[in-house]
Amino acid sequence: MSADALASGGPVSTTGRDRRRVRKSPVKQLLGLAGIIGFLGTWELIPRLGIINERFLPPASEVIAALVRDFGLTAFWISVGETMTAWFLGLVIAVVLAVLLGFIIGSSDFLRKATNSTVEFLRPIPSVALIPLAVLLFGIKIESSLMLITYAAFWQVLIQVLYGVADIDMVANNTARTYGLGRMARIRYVVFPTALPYLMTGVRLAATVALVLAITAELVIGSPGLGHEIALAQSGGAISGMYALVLATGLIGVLINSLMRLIEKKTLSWHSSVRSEVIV
Amino acid sequence: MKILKTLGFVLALPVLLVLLWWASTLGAVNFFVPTPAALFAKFGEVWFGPRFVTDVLPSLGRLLVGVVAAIIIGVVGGVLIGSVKWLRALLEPTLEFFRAIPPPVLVPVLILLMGITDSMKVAVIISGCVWPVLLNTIEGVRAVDGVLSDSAHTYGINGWARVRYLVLPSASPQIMAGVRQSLSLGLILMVISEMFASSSGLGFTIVQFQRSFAIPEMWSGIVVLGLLGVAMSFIFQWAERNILRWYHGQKEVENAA
Amino acid sequence: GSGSPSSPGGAASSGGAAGGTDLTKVSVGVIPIVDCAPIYLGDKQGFFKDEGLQLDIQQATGGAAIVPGVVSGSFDFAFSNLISVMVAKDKGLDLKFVANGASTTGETGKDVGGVVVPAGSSIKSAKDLAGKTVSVNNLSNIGDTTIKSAVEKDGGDPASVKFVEVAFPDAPAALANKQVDAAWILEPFMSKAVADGGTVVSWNFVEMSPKLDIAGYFTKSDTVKSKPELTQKFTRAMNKSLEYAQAHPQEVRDIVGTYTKIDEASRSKMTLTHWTVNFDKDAFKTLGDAAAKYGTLSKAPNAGDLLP
Amino acid sequence: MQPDPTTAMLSVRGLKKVYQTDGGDIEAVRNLTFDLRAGELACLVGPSGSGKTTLLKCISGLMAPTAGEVLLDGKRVSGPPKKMAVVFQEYGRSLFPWMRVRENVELPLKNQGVPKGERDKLVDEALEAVGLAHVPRSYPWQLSGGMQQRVAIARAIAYQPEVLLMDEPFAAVDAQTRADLEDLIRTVWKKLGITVLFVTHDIDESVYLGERVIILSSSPTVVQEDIVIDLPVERDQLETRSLPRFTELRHHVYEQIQLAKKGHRPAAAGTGPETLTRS
Amino acid sequence: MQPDPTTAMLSVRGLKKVYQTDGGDIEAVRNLTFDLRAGELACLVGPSGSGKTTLLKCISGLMAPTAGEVLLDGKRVSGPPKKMAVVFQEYGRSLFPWMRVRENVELPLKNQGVPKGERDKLVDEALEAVGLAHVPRSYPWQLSGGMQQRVAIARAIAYQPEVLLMDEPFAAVDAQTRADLEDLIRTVWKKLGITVLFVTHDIDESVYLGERVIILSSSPTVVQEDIVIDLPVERDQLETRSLPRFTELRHHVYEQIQLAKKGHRPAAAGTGPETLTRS
Ligand SMILES: Nc1ncnc2c1ncn2[C@@H]1O[C@H](COP(=O)(O)OP(=O)(O)OP(=O)(O)O)[C@@H](O)[C@H]1O
Ligand SMILES: Nc1ncnc2c1ncn2[C@@H]1O[C@H](COP(=O)(O)OP(=O)(O)OP(=O)(O)O)[C@@H](O)[C@H]1O
Ligand SMILES: [Mg+2]
Ligand SMILES: [Mg+2]
Repeated sequence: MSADALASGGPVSTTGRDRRRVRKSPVKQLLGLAGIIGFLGTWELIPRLGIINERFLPPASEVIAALVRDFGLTAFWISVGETMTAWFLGLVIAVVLAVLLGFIIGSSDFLRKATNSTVEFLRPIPSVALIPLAVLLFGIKIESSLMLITYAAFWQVLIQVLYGVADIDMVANNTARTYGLGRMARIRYVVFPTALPYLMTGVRLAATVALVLAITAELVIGSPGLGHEIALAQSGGAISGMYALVLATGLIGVLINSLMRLIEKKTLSWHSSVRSEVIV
Repeated sequence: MKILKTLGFVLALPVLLVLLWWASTLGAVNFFVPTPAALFAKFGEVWFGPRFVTDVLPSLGRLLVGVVAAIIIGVVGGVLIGSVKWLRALLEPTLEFFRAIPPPVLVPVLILLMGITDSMKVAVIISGCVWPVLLNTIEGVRAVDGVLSDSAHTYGINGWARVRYLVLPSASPQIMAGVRQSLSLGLILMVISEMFASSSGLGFTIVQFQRSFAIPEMWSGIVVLGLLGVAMSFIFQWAERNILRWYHGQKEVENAA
Repeated sequence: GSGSPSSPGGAASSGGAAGGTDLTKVSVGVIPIVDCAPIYLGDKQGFFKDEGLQLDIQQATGGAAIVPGVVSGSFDFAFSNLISVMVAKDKGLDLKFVANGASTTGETGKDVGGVVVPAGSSIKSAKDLAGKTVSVNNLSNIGDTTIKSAVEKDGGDPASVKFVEVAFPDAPAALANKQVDAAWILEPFMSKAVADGGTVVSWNFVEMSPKLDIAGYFTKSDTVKSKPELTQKFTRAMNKSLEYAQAHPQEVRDIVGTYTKIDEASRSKMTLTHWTVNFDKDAFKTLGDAAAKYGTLSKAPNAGDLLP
Repeated sequence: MQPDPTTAMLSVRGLKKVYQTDGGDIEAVRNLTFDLRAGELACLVGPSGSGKTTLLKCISGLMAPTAGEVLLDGKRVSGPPKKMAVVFQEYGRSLFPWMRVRENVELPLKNQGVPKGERDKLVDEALEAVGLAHVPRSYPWQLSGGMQQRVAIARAIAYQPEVLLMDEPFAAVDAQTRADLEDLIRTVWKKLGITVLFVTHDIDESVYLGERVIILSSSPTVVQEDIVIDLPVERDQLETRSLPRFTELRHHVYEQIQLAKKGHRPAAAGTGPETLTRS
Repeated sequence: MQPDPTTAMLSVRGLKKVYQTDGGDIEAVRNLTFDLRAGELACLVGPSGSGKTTLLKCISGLMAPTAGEVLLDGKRVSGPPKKMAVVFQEYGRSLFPWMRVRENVELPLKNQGVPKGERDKLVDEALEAVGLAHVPRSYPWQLSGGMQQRVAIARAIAYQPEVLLMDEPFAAVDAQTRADLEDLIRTVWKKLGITVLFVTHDIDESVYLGERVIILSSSPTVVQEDIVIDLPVERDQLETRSLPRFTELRHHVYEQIQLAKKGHRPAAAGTGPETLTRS
């Protein structure tokens, strides 16, 4: 009778599960696509139904057409390249600084307390308020953007790292201590992996903040890049062109996020947030 | 004694930095970097007057509404998105899309949709503050301990009870990390929201000072922002201590000695 | 440091040489708007090379970066509207104009900017703006100063006008959606707003003075003193460019297409800025007095200090 | 004896579970088939890593089996069933660290809408029974390992389930407390007439506690043997354990586990409990 | 017999530990004094919540005692000492989830700068000894409870400590594996001549394993009794356990624990191990 159950129920359900497993990730991407299409559809309808005048908010299709046109222009890709360079450099500087400082401050109660008020004071200072200073120091070159990007992204990562460092499991940490792991070794083998999920969220937040700031800096200061192009389009009254560039910005954001997710999957496969996706 | 010690921790580094700043402005005079004295002189003059009522308070009101709304949206959305896998798959790319759009570009669209109103400014604040809370909540919800989650399941703790008793508390350390990020982002966005289509407000005033080269005044505004940040953060840390008492207790078990 | 390392003397003598090796590099901060067309045209025509200058035109997107850019030496010269420079001077930055930049056409009904109201508005003339919400691109600047003066001249109460900041590109939408009662708009957006059915109720520049200069090229007073030759060369080339631009409107409409994204149709329809070499001192004084009167400046500026 | 699904409270039929990992598939459970009648108290023993926890997770509907099925009261289990309580092996992680001991025990009842008065009574009784009446306001992480485990047990008992699954619930408590808890489980079982499946590594315990002992083979797992424990229903720590029959059964189970560890597997998968002939 | 600090490897003197909590102070350990000579293997038994884990944490320098002190090799312990390995009761949380089994075992050695070749040998041997040679590339959370616990044990053994503290290390493994691990600990102890303090709830185990059994009273804790186990050094699971002396000792320990549970406390705090007179 048990053999019966195996013969009838077993293989069928096994293959059923297998098929689901194989199709899992394309389904996920399709769903994501559906979400985007839903959003674009809504956008298309708002001006088409006259909720907002088409001249002020062109329908999605028109903007996408403009974007496709942009794709054919080298100038567009140069701008993208400039923005991405500023983004990448700014992000890397911010992450490196924040991780270093975060681990140093986070692993000492004294430093944590002593820096708290200063950190909280500096954090809410808007990058835009630093524009005169940035221009004064660096002119309207990429360094100005870098300074603003780094400043904004730095805090995102720092705070996440501080929280992550505070989250270590005492049993794990004690184990490491009794096995004679010194401060540096514990940071490397215990604190860092514990803080990693927090850090990844921080980097993900910072990656977008850096992008936003890269664009904003170009927009307000005028250093070359997509933001500058947006400003040009805006001041030239090229509404569809402007939204096409905004769309491009958003797409870069989506791209960056997928990249981050990929890195996260590789580095955090042991973590229960990622684990729960893989198993069962 | 304990209060003195806390005060020492709060003030030591800032005092040190101000001294450093003072020392560095002794020799060279830079138009864009005022001396501490000039700044403090302007500080009282600029902010302790009618401006406090006409500019600072309304801005703070919008900030508060924006941040609270962002937290609510972030937590509710995060719990939903974090626990429903297909929803996450459906929405993630779109959310990432919106996240990448700089608020200054978003403002004109929001003006179109909502007009030049306070709610538009609140919307700008929400549009930026919601992300840290949302992302952290999603991550926190995804990271609920497997054994704990199983326990809840077997005791029939599902739906709302599960959220209330398992998911929210378990994700709360991470949610708090997000909220803390949001608070300072909120201040930044408050300034950004007042950079456009505005005629009053704390952020507007600072930008106005900047444009009219009233440099010490501008820096004094930045100091106001910083102080607000510190105040908000201290209130927040106090609240967090209470909400996460179990968590800190657990973490500090060994410090109890 | 300043951006001109090579000797200015050598450059002066080599006049029209096209070699370019011994040209003095000059960086100029501009804003990508129609008003800046002359410098692009002049560069293209070689007026600057003729003076031994190698132009490096840098686009700052808004005014925010211009003055700090000049102060820090990133720009040798830069373009800005008069009030911004007056304000900076008022606050203690020692700046000086070296060339005119843009002026009003002086013709009511055909200027580069004005206050537009939507079709069917109860606002008929400047004095009706009292108590209404009017958008300008920047507060405490040339827009609200000239509008207040226009309202006052027309018999209204300038203090009761409520100004809000809306960027020029967004102003037509704000106007159409009734988010403001009136909008101060410049070309090319003004033509669009008028085409939408808007009416211009005040030509604020002309109403202040038909000879009003709006913007100019400036630098640090230091530069004027320490590098007089460089300044003179720039001024000469710039003046030539202004005259050329004024004389060749079609070339202006064309070159605007290279550094802005204003489309062909708008470019051909828009009213062009008026360019002239000399600053009108009287108009300058009127503007400065008005700015002081409405609180934008602490005191009326001295034209002699600021103008070349 | 053929298992009869109609009278069985819990039926495990042809259960198979394969874990998929990066390093290839791990067949934790190959083919398990057995039944528990309503009101039966069975102990489950087997080598470490033989899939006992896996089995319990499948029974409680927390994990879908790769093949086969679990029937509870004739209905296929697809999610956690009502009125089933599970005490997990990782007791430390199964308590809510943000709730005090009392709240932890109370939560499932509160969630069920049990009125306050009755709830308080149940919680107090359960805490009393596991010897923790004095720490209701402590947080779990302020307790010793054994105390945490007892909180988890108290929570399960207070819940008054119809089916109780326990995964090595007494691993962290001392011998004396363990004996008390063993008696507690038997008392609760008799009083409420519930069905209990109890995983243990202690052979003495399995014989003392169970009405039946199911022995699993080592992984990949099948039922090695299924023995009825024909000891009197009223058991006493000293008396029962000194019965010759107890020693006999104990010995038998021990030998079977030895066999299981050595990799011996039964000719046919066990289909029902067999009574060990008295020697 | 007076304890002699000069020959003692580990001295616990007047140890007191009070936990401060919101709900008031909890006196976990009142006054503990005992010595372990170098190379001694002592078992520590006591009721659940009597402060065994607390004591181990104080000895390993993870927690500062409220009063009293711990001396290791004559030096006062203020932080985790070198060459001491601890197996924690919460084995599940003491393994690093981001490392594979092998890496978990290897980490302390790597950190000590043990060269690769030797490290590999030690790790392989340790995994082999606990019966986990087949899963080096699994993550801890892919293992059963008992397997996780064995990884923690393997890590401690591979580390080759001079002092080994173990907190109920065999709680989650089956009887057979447990017997094997008991023998493993004795083998390692004899081979390396290390000092071992072993917390267990299993009375049989404490007598079988130890050269000495220290019995704690219930909380607030003092030493209830300290017995020398005068069984032959070579022990065998079947033979030793069937010795009459084994039963005698076992009985004695059992009775003492019963007393401890009932709240009985010794007249004076124990000062050294006493040899139980043969009856
Ligand atoms: N999440 C998982 N991923 C991969 N393999 C797993 C997982 N969980 C368990 N296993 C494997 O399944 C087998 C059975 O595990 P299980 O936890 O059910 O054993 P157990 O009988 O409860 O053992 P113990 O008595 O030691 O707790 C083991 O070989 C284990 O390595
Ligand atoms: N962090 C803490 N805060 C407050 N009280 C604590 C804390 N840790 C332990 N205790 C208390 O100290 C006492 C002794 O705990 P300990 O963990 O040392 O016991 P144990 O002997 O290891 O028990 P078990 O055998 O159950 O593991 C218990 O009453 C416990 O409640
Ligand atoms: Mg198990
Ligand atoms: Mg313990």
